[in-house]
Amino acid sequence: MSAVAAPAKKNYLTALREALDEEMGRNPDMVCEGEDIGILGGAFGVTEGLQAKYGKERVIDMPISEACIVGNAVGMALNGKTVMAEMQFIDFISCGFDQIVNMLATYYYRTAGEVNMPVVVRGPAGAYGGGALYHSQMNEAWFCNSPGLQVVCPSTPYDAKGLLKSAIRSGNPTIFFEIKELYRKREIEEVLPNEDYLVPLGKAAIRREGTDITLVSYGQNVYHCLAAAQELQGMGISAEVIDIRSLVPLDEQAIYESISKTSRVVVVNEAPMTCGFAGEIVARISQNAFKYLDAPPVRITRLDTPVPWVKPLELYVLPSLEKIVSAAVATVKY
Amino acid sequence: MSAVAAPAKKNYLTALREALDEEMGRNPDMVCEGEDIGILGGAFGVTEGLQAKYGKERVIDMPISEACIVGNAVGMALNGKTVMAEMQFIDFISCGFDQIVNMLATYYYRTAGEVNMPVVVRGPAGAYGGGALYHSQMNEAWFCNSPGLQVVCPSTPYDAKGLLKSAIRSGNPTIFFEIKELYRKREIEEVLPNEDYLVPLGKAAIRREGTDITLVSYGQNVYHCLAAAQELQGMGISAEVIDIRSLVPLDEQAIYESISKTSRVVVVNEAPMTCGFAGEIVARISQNAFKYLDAPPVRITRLDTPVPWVKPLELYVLPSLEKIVSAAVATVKY
Amino acid sequence: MSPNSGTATAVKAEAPPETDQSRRPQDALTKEDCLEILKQLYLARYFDVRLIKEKKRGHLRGTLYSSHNQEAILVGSLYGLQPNDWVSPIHRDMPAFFLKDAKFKWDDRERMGLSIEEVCAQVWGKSGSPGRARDNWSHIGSRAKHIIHSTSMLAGTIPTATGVAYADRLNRGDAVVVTLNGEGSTAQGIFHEAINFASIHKLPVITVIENNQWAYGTPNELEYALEDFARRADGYGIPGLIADGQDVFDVYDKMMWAVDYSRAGKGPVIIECKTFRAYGHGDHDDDRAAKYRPKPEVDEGRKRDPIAVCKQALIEKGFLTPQEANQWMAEGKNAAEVSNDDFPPEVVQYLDRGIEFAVASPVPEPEEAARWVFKENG
Amino acid sequence: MSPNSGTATAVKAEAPPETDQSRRPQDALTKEDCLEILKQLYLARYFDVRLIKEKKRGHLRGTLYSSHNQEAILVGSLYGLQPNDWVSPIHRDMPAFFLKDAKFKWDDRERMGLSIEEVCAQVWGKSGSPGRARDNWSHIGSRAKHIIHSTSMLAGTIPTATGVAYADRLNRGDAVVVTLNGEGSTAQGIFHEAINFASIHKLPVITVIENNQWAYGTPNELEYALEDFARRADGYGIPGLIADGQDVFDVYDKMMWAVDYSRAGKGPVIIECKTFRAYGHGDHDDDRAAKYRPKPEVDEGRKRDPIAVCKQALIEKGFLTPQEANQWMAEGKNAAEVSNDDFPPEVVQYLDRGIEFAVASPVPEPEEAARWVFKENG
Ligand SMILES: Cc1ncc(C[n+]2csc(CCOP(=O)(O)OP(=O)(O)O)c2C)c(N)n1
Ligand SMILES: Cc1ncc(C[n+]2csc(CCOP(=O)(O)OP(=O)(O)O)c2C)c(N)n1
Ligand SMILES: [Mg+2]
Ligand SMILES: [Mg+2]
Repeated sequence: MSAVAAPAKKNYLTALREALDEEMGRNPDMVCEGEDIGILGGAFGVTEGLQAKYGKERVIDMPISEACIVGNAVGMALNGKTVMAEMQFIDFISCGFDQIVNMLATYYYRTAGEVNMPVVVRGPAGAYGGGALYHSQMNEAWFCNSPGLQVVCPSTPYDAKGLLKSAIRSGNPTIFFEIKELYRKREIEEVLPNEDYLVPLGKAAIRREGTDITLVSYGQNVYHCLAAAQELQGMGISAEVIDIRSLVPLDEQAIYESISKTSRVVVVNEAPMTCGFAGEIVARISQNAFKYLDAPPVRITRLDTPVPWVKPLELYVLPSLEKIVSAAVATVKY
Repeated sequence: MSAVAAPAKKNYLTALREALDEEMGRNPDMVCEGEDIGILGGAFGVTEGLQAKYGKERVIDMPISEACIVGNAVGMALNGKTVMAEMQFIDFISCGFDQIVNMLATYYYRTAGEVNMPVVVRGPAGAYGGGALYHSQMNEAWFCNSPGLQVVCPSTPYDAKGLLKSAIRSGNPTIFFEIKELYRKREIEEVLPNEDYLVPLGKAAIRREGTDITLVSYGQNVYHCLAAAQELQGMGISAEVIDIRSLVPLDEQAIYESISKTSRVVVVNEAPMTCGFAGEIVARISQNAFKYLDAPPVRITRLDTPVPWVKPLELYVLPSLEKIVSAAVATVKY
Repeated sequence: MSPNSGTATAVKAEAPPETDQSRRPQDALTKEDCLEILKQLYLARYFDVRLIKEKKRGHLRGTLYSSHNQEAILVGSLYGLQPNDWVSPIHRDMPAFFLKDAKFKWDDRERMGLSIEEVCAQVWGKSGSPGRARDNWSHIGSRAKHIIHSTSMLAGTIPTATGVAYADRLNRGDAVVVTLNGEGSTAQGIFHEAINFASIHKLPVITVIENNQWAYGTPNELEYALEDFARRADGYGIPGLIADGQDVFDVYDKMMWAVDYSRAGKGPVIIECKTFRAYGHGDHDDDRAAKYRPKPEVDEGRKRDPIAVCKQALIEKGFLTPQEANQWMAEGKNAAEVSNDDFPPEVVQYLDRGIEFAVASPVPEPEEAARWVFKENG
Repeated sequence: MSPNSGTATAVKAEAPPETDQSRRPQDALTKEDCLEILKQLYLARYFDVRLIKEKKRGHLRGTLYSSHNQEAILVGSLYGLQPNDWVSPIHRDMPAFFLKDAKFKWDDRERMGLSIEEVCAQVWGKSGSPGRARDNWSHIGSRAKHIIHSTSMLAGTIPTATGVAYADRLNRGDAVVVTLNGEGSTAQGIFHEAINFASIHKLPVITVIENNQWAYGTPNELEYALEDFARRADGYGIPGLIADGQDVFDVYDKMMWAVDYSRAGKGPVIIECKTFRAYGHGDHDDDRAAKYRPKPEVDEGRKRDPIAVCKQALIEKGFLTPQEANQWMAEGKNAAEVSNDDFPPEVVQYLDRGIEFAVASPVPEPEEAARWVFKENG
């Protein structure tokens, strides 16, 4: 009944769109390219309105050629542009893989700092939506194992916007994993600042404080961890939840500090287990925070299978509240 | 001066060639394809003589099209063939990446067991030879993180032959990493059995027994570990050296058993650290052999950089005898 | 050039056939064939509208990529194939799975091609599907029935097709391999690599390009510099034919020419079929598609319904009377406007049978998800 | 087709030019230009033979991919470019790095293009190289000098070229981008994707195909179904020209036509230059190459040495006397047979200067290896 309307909450997708819009606005040398991003406004609408606002030259509807999308971005960056390259689904990034790992990731290194690559390759990722093998992937580990790439995965609208802007301005190539199941998720909508803001890369967020065990995660699984922490609380276990937000660079200190308090850790992500980023976190913890550990560090990840289609099968292979809770309980009991 | 000549020792490359030759001989449904594998006999000569023996139809000189090399193998496998597909350098596998992770790796899963893929993608890999960014890669982690692929990396002529044969006959798709610096290395030549033999996948080899610390490795770094063990012995430290040989499937038990004895471990590989297979081994050890550990498990890997060209730079980023020894000493002292 | 020149030789492609009215393959089709072809068009259309309705009723998950208005391409491409020929459909070609080598009658239980039960079980996500519903929607296939398993990665199965063809040649078989593709997918690198390889070795791979003028929200002119996607063939020195994708008999004619050419060992062929996508890219896209494709363009593109065009041809061939042609009036109608009475009863019954099976088929057990990553007992 | 049709329009490519003897670009070249061109051929050749000798003496690591017998393609492609134009060389094009926009004189220290010092520092693996010898051999380039950094992945820099061209258009520049490629690399998927994109947007990207008849150990007929790689252009509706790769002036003519066409906004062009690889694929391959390429084939392929062909043309143009032509006789000779006396002294001195610098330049410090993974102080 107040005269001043409450500021509107915004969803994760809107936050991303605003980030792109604002960066395109502030940087006339920025270009967006991808399949169906202009006339259509993107398969999910992340780029909706951009072509009308910034023109067809700066918002390019590309042919179905992921390798060329990346390669063309490399060339534009070499010639002074900042580029957002959309993968319609992050699963299709494998079609542009060579250009990413061998050109984009290495250009700065190969030229001994002459040519940096301000290119953000972003796209919808993640399972739990019934997308099956080719519309559910979290393939971030491939890129974490390819030196020269930043790898980012936000879980909230605020972070989505602030991290995307940071990635675009960082001047480094970034693979930006958007969680499509969060794009329009009502429960996580939030009010965003009116003014320009950044969320720094390489800085984790403590989503919930706790003393008995640390749950480390990112993306969609942060919410599984938060729900698990809630349930663990009912069992008298106080869990701290860390959202790492950016994988490369990684905020290791935040993790070690938490473990110095809790002495126990479960790492959760929805990528395949072997050589996934959960394993990387476990390895770093074991190597660098060994003295704090009172129990083996545990990972809860996707099984080492593709993501199957039908619901019971999909859920079977993915991390869940139940799996996290039981791992946490076992770890605390260890 | 004896009338019976000593059986000739064979190098790693010859062992591979014999494996291909024998498998082509025993299986008329086997086909080899790759760039320059026929007329030339392969960039390194692994396929030398095969086209003359088995004909141009079964030993195919492919255009420079890695994606088609893999995709064509998938189609041949679907239609009943067993295929060896050579990447001229394993670095170029990124050009065929999508076909590997999304077609080859998943076919059996997607068809619920109707169609398996007896396809071995093999090629020369590894650094230390001055090959620079695109002729030095060890990118095995990408494939370990892509469920459905076996990943193998032999370090001796005997294993090279026996593992390649096992991979070909396994009926599963395999990415087979050959260490090109070992191809013609004199010191590791050995006499191979005259009769057909296999080395099973998923079975590690203890290359040296020891009691104070376990060194786990594969490929070229096995020799760094053996040299380090030698040096450690002089310092009164008894190191056990495990060559895992196959990454997927992995012989975890062999590692845990050794650690149950030594309580200390250093894992060595020449791939980039983050999300590499050394981290995977460390993560599994931490999770499953935690109770045995008296010191943090340590990895010695390539730095998270590309492989630079000139020698001092190349060596700076790679594992070395010195780095392993000092890590082992620190671990033992912990 | 070299004495070591391998198996291939570099020659100019045979010129595509003139439209020689006196020896069109379609003229050899019997009345029975022609009526069967019409029925198959009904069948493809009915499959589509029925699934749209089932989804509206909440019975289905997954996206529907409608083949409405493009059925002549499916039926015309497949009708003349032999059972040992291979087919590789993609997302918009769902009816191709049960219409494969359809000459051998879709209602004959002994025929090749997947059964309607299997296809419906896939759509419903049930264990009766050939892939036990592990992958979604159109992502099925069958080695036994010579259908290459469809996948998401556009053009990604064209090298599968070359490999199948190469293996068949090694086996001294005479199969041809027909791949179906949207025009958008021709921009993929793998399209180039595979067609290049096929042309070097003169593999019997026939690439059908369904040019429905849009790739999702991207029009032809942003996909390719030329108007006719058949011209992609010119870069490989292989024949590139253009068919009227609304006319099942024209598609059939071009395909039969290509099949003869390919089966004779002369090499691959590309056939562009001109058509128009009836709805949005998928059913999720219908509303947005209405914005990027104004109604007049859509009306124009859908003017020549393949069922109506087929009927007209049958009347001209003397195989159908105007009264018979009016018996079932599916043409020109959207899912919302059409009813079962617009289709021959056997078409409705056929699909009923499939759906009944699908509904009754159990959902796979969760534990199955961990199976078949690697060969078992291998 | 659609009202939302984007920036591109689909039209037929302009037909390649007839060989119109009355208006050849080469006829506008002055005597000075022509003698400079000959000198550049010497320079490219000398660079090659000298490096072979240096390597034989154990001074170099890395593989030598000889450009011997293919120099007319490099010189002819680059001679007429503007300084703001871009060039993208590959493994066999080492001289292109210092010959870029060579009209502006390779011995002028203010010119664009890399200096011979920088190029030699790269070959010697020293810190004076533009990339501080982090990547090997030909893998250098320069943003400032508009040379796209070469890489291993064949055809992998063609999309770099499209991106450079696209950005230049956004900047309202008028640069053209010339990429040099072996014919083997045209089989790569990325070749297709990038040329397709360039043709849709009519980007000024000129793709030179150096058809030296072999890709490593694979002959033309196993790489492509047609004889002329220029025909790849037909699939994109862009001009595909063929040049005599032994004749620097013919290459120049075709390139100048392409440059005018591309700079005028008409789109990309492909130029196939017919040539023959003189030795093995790399210096490691010479012995094996002798097996897969019998001597008569090699002799035939090397019959028309580009230096000799150029001299003959200069004599015909009246710019050179037969005596002058015989002054330095590098043509037809291998590294082992040739001496410094077969080259103009300024050519030898130029390279001496580069090698001197390279030898004196320090090897980078090991710690540098950890730098420049990510932007520093960024
Ligand atoms: C490699 C790859 N990139 C992107 C996509 C996403 N995608 C699915 S369908 C489609 C449009 C396909 O257009 P077209 O090939 O013309 O077929 P149509 O849908 O018109 O039948 C796109 C971009 C994909 N499936 N695969
Ligand atoms: C993507 C990729 N695959 C394979 C190779 C290995 N390779 C290097 S050069 C070469 C042959 C190149 O032939 P061509 O393009 O004709 O150039 P040429 O060497 O004849 O000048 C090959 C296969 C590579 N560099 N990149
Ligand atoms: Mg289409
Ligand atoms: Mg060549």
